[in-house]
Formats: sequence, structure tokens, C-alpha cells
Amino acid sequence: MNGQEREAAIIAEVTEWISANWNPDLSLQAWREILVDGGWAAPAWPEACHGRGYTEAEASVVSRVFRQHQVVGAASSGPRGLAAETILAHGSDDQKKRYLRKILTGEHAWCQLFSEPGSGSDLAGSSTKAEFIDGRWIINGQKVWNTSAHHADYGILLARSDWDLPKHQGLTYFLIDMHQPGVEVRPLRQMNGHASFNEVFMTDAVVAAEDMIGGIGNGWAVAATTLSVERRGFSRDRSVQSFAGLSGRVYDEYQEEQRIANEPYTWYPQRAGRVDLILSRARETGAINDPHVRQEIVRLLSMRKGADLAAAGAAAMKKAGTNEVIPAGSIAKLAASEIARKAAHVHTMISGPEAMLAGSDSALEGTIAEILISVPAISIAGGTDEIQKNIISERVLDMPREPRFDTGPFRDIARNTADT
Amino acid sequence: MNGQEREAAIIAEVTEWISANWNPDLSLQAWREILVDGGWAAPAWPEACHGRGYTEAEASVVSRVFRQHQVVGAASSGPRGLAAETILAHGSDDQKKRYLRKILTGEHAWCQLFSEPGSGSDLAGSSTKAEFIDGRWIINGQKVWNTSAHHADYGILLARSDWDLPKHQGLTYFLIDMHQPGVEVRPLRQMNGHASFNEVFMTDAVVAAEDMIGGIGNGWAVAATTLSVERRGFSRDRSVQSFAGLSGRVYDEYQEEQRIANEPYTWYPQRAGRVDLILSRARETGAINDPHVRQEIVRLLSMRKGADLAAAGAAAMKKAGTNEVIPAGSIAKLAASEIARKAAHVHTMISGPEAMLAGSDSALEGTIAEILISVPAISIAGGTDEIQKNIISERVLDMPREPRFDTGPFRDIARNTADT
Amino acid sequence: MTQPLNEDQEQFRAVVDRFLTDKSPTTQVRRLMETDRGYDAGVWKQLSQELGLAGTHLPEIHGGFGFGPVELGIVAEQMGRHLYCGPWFSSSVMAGSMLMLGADEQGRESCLPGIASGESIATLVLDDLTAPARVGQHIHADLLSEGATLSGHAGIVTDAHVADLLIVVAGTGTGRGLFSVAPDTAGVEITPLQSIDPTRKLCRVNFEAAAAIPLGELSEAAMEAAWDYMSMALAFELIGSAQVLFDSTIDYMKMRVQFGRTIASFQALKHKSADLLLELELAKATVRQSAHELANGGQEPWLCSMAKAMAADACMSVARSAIQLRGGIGFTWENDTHLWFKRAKSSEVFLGSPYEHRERVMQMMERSVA
Amino acid sequence: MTQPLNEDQEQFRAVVDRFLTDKSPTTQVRRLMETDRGYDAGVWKQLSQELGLAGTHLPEIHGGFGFGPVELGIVAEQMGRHLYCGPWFSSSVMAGSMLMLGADEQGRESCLPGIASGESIATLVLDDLTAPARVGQHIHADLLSEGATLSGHAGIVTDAHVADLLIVVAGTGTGRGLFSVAPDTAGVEITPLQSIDPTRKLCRVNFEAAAAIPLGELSEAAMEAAWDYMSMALAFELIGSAQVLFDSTIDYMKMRVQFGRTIASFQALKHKSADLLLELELAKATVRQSAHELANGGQEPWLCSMAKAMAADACMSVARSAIQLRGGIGFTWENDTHLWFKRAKSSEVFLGSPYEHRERVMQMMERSVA
Repeated sequence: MNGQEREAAIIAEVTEWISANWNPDLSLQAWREILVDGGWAAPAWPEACHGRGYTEAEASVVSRVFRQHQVVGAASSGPRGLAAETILAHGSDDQKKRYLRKILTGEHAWCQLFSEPGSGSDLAGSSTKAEFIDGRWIINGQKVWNTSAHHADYGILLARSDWDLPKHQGLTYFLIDMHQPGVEVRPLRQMNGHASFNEVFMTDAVVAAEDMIGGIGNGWAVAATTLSVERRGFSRDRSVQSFAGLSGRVYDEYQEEQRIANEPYTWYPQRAGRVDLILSRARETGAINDPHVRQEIVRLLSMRKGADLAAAGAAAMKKAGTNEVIPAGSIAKLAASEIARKAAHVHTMISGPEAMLAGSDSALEGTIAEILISVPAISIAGGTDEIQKNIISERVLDMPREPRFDTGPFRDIARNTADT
Repeated sequence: MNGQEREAAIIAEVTEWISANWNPDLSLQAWREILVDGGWAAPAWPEACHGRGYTEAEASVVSRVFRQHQVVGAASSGPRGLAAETILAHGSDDQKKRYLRKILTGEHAWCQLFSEPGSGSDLAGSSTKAEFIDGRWIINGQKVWNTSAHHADYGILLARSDWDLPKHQGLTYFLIDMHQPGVEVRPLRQMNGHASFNEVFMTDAVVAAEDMIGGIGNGWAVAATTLSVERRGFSRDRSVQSFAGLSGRVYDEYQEEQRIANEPYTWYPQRAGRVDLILSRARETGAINDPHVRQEIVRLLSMRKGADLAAAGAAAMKKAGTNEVIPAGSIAKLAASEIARKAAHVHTMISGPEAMLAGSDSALEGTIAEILISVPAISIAGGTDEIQKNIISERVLDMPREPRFDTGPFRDIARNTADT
Repeated sequence: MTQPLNEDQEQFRAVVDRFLTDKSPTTQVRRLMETDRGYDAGVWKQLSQELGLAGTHLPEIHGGFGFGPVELGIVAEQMGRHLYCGPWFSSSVMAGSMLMLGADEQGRESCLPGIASGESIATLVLDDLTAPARVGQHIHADLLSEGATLSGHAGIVTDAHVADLLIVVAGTGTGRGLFSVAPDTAGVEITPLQSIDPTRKLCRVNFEAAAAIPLGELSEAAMEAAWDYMSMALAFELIGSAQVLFDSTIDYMKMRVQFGRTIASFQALKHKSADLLLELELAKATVRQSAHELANGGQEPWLCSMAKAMAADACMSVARSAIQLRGGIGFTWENDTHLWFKRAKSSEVFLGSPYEHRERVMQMMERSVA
Repeated sequence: MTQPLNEDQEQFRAVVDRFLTDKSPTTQVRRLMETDRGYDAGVWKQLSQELGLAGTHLPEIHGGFGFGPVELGIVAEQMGRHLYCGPWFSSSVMAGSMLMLGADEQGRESCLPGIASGESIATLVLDDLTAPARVGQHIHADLLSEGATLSGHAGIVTDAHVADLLIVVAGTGTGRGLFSVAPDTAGVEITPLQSIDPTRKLCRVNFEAAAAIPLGELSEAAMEAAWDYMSMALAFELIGSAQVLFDSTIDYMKMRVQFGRTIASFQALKHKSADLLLELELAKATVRQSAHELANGGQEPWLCSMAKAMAADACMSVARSAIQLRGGIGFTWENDTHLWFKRAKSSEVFLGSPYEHRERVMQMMERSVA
């Protein structure tokens, strides 16, 4: 079978299955049980794990058919994807059996417990304690920037199991039940008023022995899988099918699921600077007639255009099989920071004194104000600009790495004492 | 005697001496011999060294009287001042006797032999070899950026006498006779066409044992004196009295001396960006009517004004005895770099396509063109911007120093192999 | 040439600093910014009556201290440093300066004593906040045989919701005039607005044939002079804010450890810090000199506008970096950095953006040549 | 979306690169830039006759290769990379594109074959180098029953001193026309000028009732299209220069040792390098796309101007840093960096500064909305 024949076969098979099984009046949960049983929830996963062992290309054919027929797919929002891919790569058969299905059906929500107040850019500097006592792991420590932790049933957790080994060697990776007395989730408010993240406090929290993943001391390698999945996500399209205007219980419940999942992200377009609003705003205020503002606008639009083209170029090169030497993610992220900062500046210039206002009293019902106080996040979240510049200079330009001051037993490495 | 009486006494004494001795028809050399004999060539120097032990304030009273009477003073141009101050601070009696008088009379010109192709920002990395053989020092190596070396009779030389000691401990400081077969001076042309500097090649050049200064292995401490004199000079006014239009042999010969001394510096105003020309040029081309250019002009003038005021403020604070925490030199130098770069940008914008031209075919007889190709020097010469930022962050802001990779025997330290 | 503060000035600075350290810690700032009124009446009373700060630069004959721009700058710098929440800038700096420079004798006598003592809180109603030449096009005065009526609106007025007295610049057909209006007059509507900087309260003010007392014609020179005063004081606020943010950021970097070393040891952050120091030092020197220029009527009348532009740019640079160099923690509500960031952002465009002020500098330079 | 080069294009690029690596090393550049004529006739002959580079984008029916903007860009990028000294840009890009897009049939037939084959060196005389709308105000054409005469001057014309043919844009009273003039015609005065970039020779050209052959009326659309072609090609030159400077600077930093370590290991320089890479990558992506836009007549006609502005800014950033990061050695005559720096500085303002091009982008965007 050549590629085209294979594609046609897949389309035929999935179409037939849909027409036999799809029922928008089921509950979302019930539908997804059918979906998983049918093997269509995650066709790229192995057959042993609810999948079909399809290639990414083949799986995308399935997605396309689902979209065409407006059929709701498996649960995918939030950090559950990170958990699933990590379990697939490093988990025991038992773990796969216990967790993967409920991730796909949406029964279990997940969160990521990596960053700590004392280790942000330096994730491997985690000092959350994991001690093996009486056959179970006892966890003590604090995590931060945990999106959706307040909705999560389970967390993927990086903690230190050995303080006498070097930094990267003393970490272990766990799957932790969030519904237990030792785990407290507190919302963390940002300077723009939103609370997209949480802090998670663990006090003698318990993880069963069988919920360690990847082996003792192997936490950094397991985390690397999670982080690479996360990075791939950064360049992916966040938009998901809305199925807006369609009726049926599955659709209703799906939309509620999406609403909750997207809650933390409502201000994300603003933190990127809303370049899309620049020209219309400039026309609105008349600033577009000012030669100086015009220069600044074109500078901004040029950066935006250049960044889009560079990203598209990197993708095309990759597709063409050229050796990709550019970590497109880091460059795109750095460009996004500069664009957002510039956009905030231009929006300020365009708005003039009106930039003092906020909320419903201000331009575009507060959108402009939200830009001005959200933009500082983009150059920090997901790896600061400074970290991106290290990556670019070291991995693209092959310049020497920073000298290390954190070798030797972790116990002896300088670290933050209070929550600085 | 209080301050005012003391000042009046000095004025009276020096005025009387001038009326008894000043004769503009002497040769410059002959006049300065009288000047030195009279003790007025360097009143702030010790009495044992042709001076009077005056304070800086007292010495400046003398200068003022000399200026009032239009009397030519001691030779001061070029690096001879660095040599003199260094010899005064570290020299033996014999060295003071042999060198200081002829520095003041102008009979001997000097040059500075510190930088090397392989050690620019890192002066202490000098790898010019000094070996003590048969009772004399044999010098081999190459120096660079040696202003006026082609006119110099002597040089102040930093060289490595011991390769097994740590970097700063193996250096020795010498006074070297430039008129010998082992010393070759070659002009070094810059990208703007001028040749203000030289390269100096030393091949088995000889320094007598008595021309080492400050002791073996003490070269870095001696060089520190030279460098601090040089830094003080950076913030000083370069303008000297021209005595233009006056007749008399002393005046004629003095002006010729100045002409030669100033030759390397004709483009220095241009490398600073010529902010003084901005407004008139903008009026000339009409660019001053462009709202965007106006913004850029005011940005530039604001930086210039801020830098001038900050420098004046630092001086006033010093005078008022406030603890000066700001190394005003480094901040002024960094500001000068930014101003020059900005000025080059604004001049380009004002000139438009005319900025493609040079020499007599271009604006202001080539001055604008010379700005555009001279400005890159200001952020390098006398310590790069990067070095200034290290100094500011470490000395003003008390941030940690860079980790060192150049401890241990100099022999084992990584250094440039070819003339990279 | 910029003078260091003399002993009296230094002592004055220390008094204001101590007072605000005590009365305006960020806990208090956070409490007040959540309230509608936005200030603490008791602190305002102490500030104005015990320290006399409401009348620092106002004439002694009108109950002020009779100090000049330098001392006004000293106060403003501390206000920015401690993010004081209250009507000081509106009443003393804006309304006070405008009256001092633009009102007729009777107007000064009637309004300034209350402002100088702090018993009367005033604010200045400007119908345009971009440049002095543009003020007076949206509020119009009809002069009657006795008194006048005002109609029109001002989109953004600071502290009008707590003002006892509105000082208004209005177009008169032949020029501009200065007027006072009691906020409870018929035809006056004051609507509180949400602001990006909750430590500075904003309102919209509408007049519909509201009765007003004329305080004299307002010359262009007086309007420009008042703009200079206000711009200079705001510039001092900005460098006060910038300095506290800069210092706290450097301190944070020296304490914060990542990769086994303080982040202050990373050369890229050291160089960034040096860049910020340079920008801040240049702005500070210019702001300080602008007070002397204003005090002595020197050769560089554009220095106040130059100062406002440089201070706003420098403060925004520092504020952005203050967040960035703290990483995620700097973006949280709990961390205090955003309080100054928002004040900086708001002040950037208040009374003329850097762009407007640079254009004003150029116009003044051109006039001085002509 | 920017396409990677296809196999043919990649091969073409490699051929041009090899040729110029061989024929235009900096030793040759340094030799030629000191000469009055400024180019090597033998290399020009090979370049145009063996490689056909003088006619890359010119129509096949007029002796050209018939390639499009993408291939023209490939050549231009290599020209900037190797700092080719010669009349390629003047003759092929400027005169060639203007004729191709603006001349009448007869004009194209009479002029283009010589240009495409390289046998005739042409240049384009523009009396304004800032923006297409301003061209044609200083040179005026009087149309006669047969032919025309030109009067006026162009302040800066590239390579006119070696040209066999001057292609001139002149005002005609009712619009603009395109003309050809032989340099040895009576009333033509060509004066070589000193230039900041000695690798690109400049002249002043005066016409005093000089006899000229009309090549047709020049529409605004043709003038704009020619400006796009020239701007795009110059942008490719600039990114070619920027890339070679960037790469050599990174290499230098990895080799140069100070304080016992390579300077490439200093974090401040690493971050500076990342900033430069970012600016360069964004410019490169836009420049490459501008060629596709021009080839396919897409939805973003402003891309050529955007590309020229970004390429000029990026190249100047890289050139400045290429000197700075080398320290003193980078400022010497002996070091090659200044050769590219001067080309960059000159190209920055040639055919429209970044400022002019950004304004042109805005105008085009406004037109596309209207």
C-alpha cells in the first residue's frame, strides 16, 4: 500500500467507525469510553496503550476526519498531555494501565509540579524532599507556577531523593495524588489581577512506592522528556475546535471542559502585545498620521513579520529535511518578548493619556490596559529571555557554556535559603 | 598665612620671577632650562625634583599667572606626563635625576609600551619577554597602540620577567631607549585612514639594569600608577593654550611642538560624534522640520546634557567632600560611547544619501564622513565599553567579580597563540 | 552645574523620607489603593499641617513655606520613592502651582491658603494632558457680568472625587482663563474611573453651565510655567520610584541563587545593571538641574521637559527590568514591584509623554535661537 | 512562507559563491578600491559572459537569463558577501531593472542586450536617492520633434565614470520619462566623487542641454516597481555582508583569549551575540520573502521596503558589533572588518534610508486598506 492508499484506507475505516458509534447525546465521559475502546482516542500511541501505533502523519489523518464529522476527541487540555507522554516513555506497565485511559477519557485532570520558589530558571535545583519511609515516599516542599493545580487529580512531581549526590543525580520523578491532606493548593495572583497559577504546598504528602516513575535518581532524565514535550507545545497552535453552535450533551460538556481549561489563558493574547490591534487603534486615535508613530508602528510590524517568516522558514527547512541548526523555539520566544515589549510601547504612544485608564473605562474595554500590565510576563514564563540567550549562544552559535558552580554533592551547593 | 595671603604671595613671587626672566625670543629649549632652574616648571613636584612641593591648588595659581602673562610652560604633551609621574612615584634618585629634567624641558619625548596584540583589555596578560642576561635586560615582543612612538626618545615598558609566577606577579616595568637597533616602530593605520598609533617590535632590545623601575616582579603595581594618571587625564580638559598670534621664537617653536603632539588627535572630536554640529546640520538640510528626526535629536541632546550634568555633579560632590561612590570616569566613558553612536545615527539621518560621500565632496569638508567612520573607536580605546560595565557593576554596584581562569603560573594560562 | 543638597535641604529630605517610611509602607499603599477615596485623612493632615508639605513651594504670604523648586523636587522624589497615596500632587503641585503662577491676586488670596495648609484639597482640571498649548479646547467659559459658567469635560482629572475645590483652565473665546468651581455646584459631574495605577485616583469631570469664579486670564507664559512646575515635580517622583526599584533589584540579585551562584554574578545581568545605572544617573542629573533652572530662570528653559522625558524613560526601563530580573516572582501581585511599575506606566503619559516633551524641548530650542 | 532554495537555485548560489571566492578575495577588493576605475575588466567579462550574471533577471528575449527576483537575490547576496567591486549593481540591477520595467519596447531592445551580456556597462541616473516619488525634480527633459535634451544634475550616481550608457529618469513637465544618454555626449559632465565606501564608486552627473534618446514615459507604477527591485537586491547585498561579518565575529570570539579564557565564554558577549542573531534572522527571513513577493505579486507589496529597512539596520548592528567585539584590531585598516562596515554604512542610505523605507511601507499599507 502506498501513502495515498494507506490514507484512503484510514479515512474509510475511521469514517465507518464514526458513523457506527458517534452519538452527540451521550455524556462526554460515556462517549470517550467508547472512543478509547474503539482505539481512536490516541491512534499514535502503542496498541498496548489504547492506541494503534500510527505515525504522527497517520494520526493527523484521523484527527482530520474527526474534525470533518465534528466529532469530539479525547481529553487533551492542560498538563495531562505532559503526564501521558511521560508515562508512555518511562512508566511501568502497571502505571500505564492505571493512568493512561483516564487521561484520555478526561476523568482525571493533571498538573505539573516542577518549579519551586528557590529554583525557577534552574529546575534541577529542586529542593523538595522525597524520603522513602516505611515503604512509601513522604514528600515535603513547595512548588509554584502550577497551572490548573486546583482542578487536578494527579500531579507529575520532581523531588530530591538524595542530597549527597550531584544536583542532577539526586532527583526522582513521581506521580502524586492531589486529593490528600498533605497537599494544599493556593491560587497565586499576578500583577495583572489574574490568578492563572497556583502554589502547591506539600507537607508529609504521600506517594505510594509504585508511583515513582523511571527509577530512583533518574528524575532529571524523566523530566527532560516532559520538558521536550512542553517545548514542542510552545510552537504548536493552541486553538482547539470549539464546536460552537452545535447541540448535544457531548458538545455542551466539552465546551464546559474547554472553558475551565482555558480560564488561565484569557490574558495570554494580551501578554503577547496584541500587534493585531495596532493599526486600527492608531487610526482610531489619529496617531497614524504622526510621522514618528508611523516609524514605530512599521518597526513593530517588521519584527512581527520577520519573526513569522523566520518561524515558517525553520518549519519549511525541517520539512525539507535540511539539518536544522537553529532552535527555532528559543529564537521565536526571544522574538516574541521583543515584539511584546515594543507593542506595549507603541500602544502607549498611540493611547496617550488614555493609557492611564483601566477596565471598562479604558480603550477596548480594558484590553489595552491589560496589555500594558501583562507584557512583562512573556519574557519570563516558560524560560526567561536570559535563559533563551544562553541556549541560542551555546547551542546555535556553539559558544562555551557558563562555568559551573553547582557540581559536587547537592547538599554543599549554594542555594536560596528563604523563599527569595 | 591664610589661603588668600598665601595665594597673593605666590602670585607676587611668580610675577616678579617672570618679569625678571621671561624672554620670548629665546629658543624653546633655552627658555625651559631657565624655567626648570627657576623651579617653576612643575611647582607641585618635590623640591628635590625641580619642584617646590606645592599643593595642586597652589600649582594651579602658578599656571594661572603664567597664562595671564602668556608665558610658555614646561613640556607636557603626549605620554611624557605618564612617564614623569611614574618615575616620581617609583623611580630611584638616579632615575629621577637622569630623566625628569629632560621631560620638563621637552628635550626627551616618551611613549607608552603597555598593550599587546594578545593582551588588550587584559593588560596584565603581557607576554613581552624580559630576560636578564649578562647584567642587562634583553627584551623581545610586540607592543601596539603606541601613540607618538615614532617621535619618542624613551618608552615606559611593561614586560614579563618571570613566566612561572602568577600573571600579575611576573611583570617588571622598564624605561627603554627607543633609539636602538632592536626597536622598530611602525605606524598603524586605522579604518578612518589616520595613523595615530604605532606598533613597536622589540627584537633583542636592550635595557640597562639601572633602567628597571620599581623592582623585579613589581611591574603591575608600577603600571597601576601610570594607569591611574592616565584615567585622571581622561576627564581633564585637553585644550592647551595656543598663544596664537603672538610673535617670538619661543612661541613659534612651542606651536610646532603642539602641532606634532596634536597630530594623532585631529579626529578625536569626530570619534565623539560632534553633537555640537547636530542642530546646525539639521537646519541646513531641513531635517529639523521632520517630527521623527526632531525626536532623535532631542534624545541625543538629552543624553549629552545628562552626561555633562552627571559629570559636573560628580565633580561637585567630590569637591563638597561627599563620599564618591561612583567611578565617574567609567560612567562618563560609557555615556560618551552611547552618545557618539547615537550622534553617528542622527548625523546619518540628517545627511541622507549625502552620507555616502567623503572628503571634500561631502558635508563640512568631510567632517560628517569622518564622524561616521571614526565613532567605532570611542567604545574601544582606553578600555572597551564591556570593561567599563564590569567596572561599574563590580565597583559601584558591588556585584561579584568574574570567576578567574588565569590564576597559577602564567606559563600555564590559556593565551592567544598567533596575533589574534 | 548640579549642586549637592545643602545641609538644610538634606535635613528636609531626611524628614520627609522618615515620615513617609513610617506612614506609607507598602502595606499601607496596598490598603489605600483598594479603597475608593484612596488616601488616609489622618496622614494627609499630619503631612500638611505638621510637616507643611502641602505648601512647600507656595508663597509665604499665602500660607506656604516659600521654598522653591529644589525643595518641591525633594518632596516629590520621596513621594515617588514611597508611593504616597493621596492628593498631594493634585492639590499642592498642580492646583497650587497653577494658582501661584496664573491666578490674579484675589484668586491667589482666596484659594492658596487653604491648599497650603492642606485644609482644602484642590485639583487642577485640564481638558488635555498632552501639552500646555492644547489645554482649553474642551471646556469653555461663558463670562457673565458677575462670575462665569463652564461647559465641557475633562477626560482625566486626578483626585477630583475627594476635592474641595476644582481649579479649571477653560477657553474663553479670546484666550484662556482660570476658574474655581466647588465640586457640589449644580452642573458639575464627577465620575470616578478605573486606573492602571490604583495609587493615583482618576475621575472624569463634566461641566454643564456650572457656576464658576473667574481667577483671571491665563497667559500662555503662565500656562507654560505651570506645566514646567508640574513636569519637573513629576520627573522627581519618577526618579524617586526608579531609584527604589533599582536598588531593590540589585539587592535581590545579590541574594537570589541559581545554578549555585547569585544571579548578580552573571555577567549579562551585571552589564544590564550598568546600562540601567547609566540611564538612571543621566536622568537624575537632568531632573535635579531642572529644579535649579526653574528656580533661577536660566538659559535652558527646556530642561523641565527634558527631565520629564528622561525620567519617564529611565523609570520605565528600570521598572521593566525590576520585574524581569526577579523572574516569575516579580510578576506576582504579592511582590511589590508592580506597584511602582504601574505608577511609572501611568506617569509616563501623565502631563505629556516623553514624545510630547521631546517635541516641546525642540520647539523651545527653536524659539530660543529665533 | 519562505521556501528553502531548490536544488537548481542552491547550485546557482554555489557557483556564484565559488566564482567570487576566487575572484573577489579581500586582497583584490583592497587593490581595486584604491583604483579610480574601481573594477577589474577581466573579472567583469567572466562574470557577465561566462556566468551570465549581468543578465540574471533580464528577459531572455533581450539576452538575459530570464530568472526572477529569487535568483537576482541569490547573486546580490553573494555580491555583498564578497564585496564585489564593479558595476554589477549599477548596470544589471539598476539600469537593467529600470529598463525592463519602465522602457518602451524599442528602448528595451536597444539597451538591454548589451547590459545583459555585460558588453555595455550602464548606470541609472536618479536625481534623488531617497524615495521613488521624489525622483525627477532636478533633471528636466525637453522633448524635441526627434529626441530630447536633458538639463539638470544628479548629486550621486554609482559607476557613471565607467559607464557606456546612462539611463536617466527626468521630469517632462507632464510626468516623468526614461532616457538614454551616451556619456561622451556634449553637455554631459561626469565628476568622480570621494565616497565613504571605496568599493562603490560614485560620481556627480551634470546635464546641460545634453542630447538624449527618449525610451518612453515612465509611469508611477513602473518607477515604484523598479525601486522595489533595486531595494530588494540591495537588501540581499546587505544580508550577505551581515552574515559574513556575523560569522567571522563569532569565530574570532572563539579564538581570542583574554583573562585566560576565550572571549566567547563571557556571558555578556554571548547574549549580545544572541541579540544580533535574532535581528539578523528576522531580517534574512523578510529579505528572502520579499523576493518571492516580488516574483509572485502577492498581498504584501511593501515587503521590499520592509526588507531594505530591516537589512540595513541589521547589517549596521552587526557591523558595529563586528568592530566592537574585535576591540582595537577591528578598528585597524589592516583588519578587513571596515570594508564591510563602510559598504553597510553607504548602503544604509543608498536608495532610501530605513526611515524612508518604513514611511513607504506605511503609505503602501494605507493604500492597500483604502
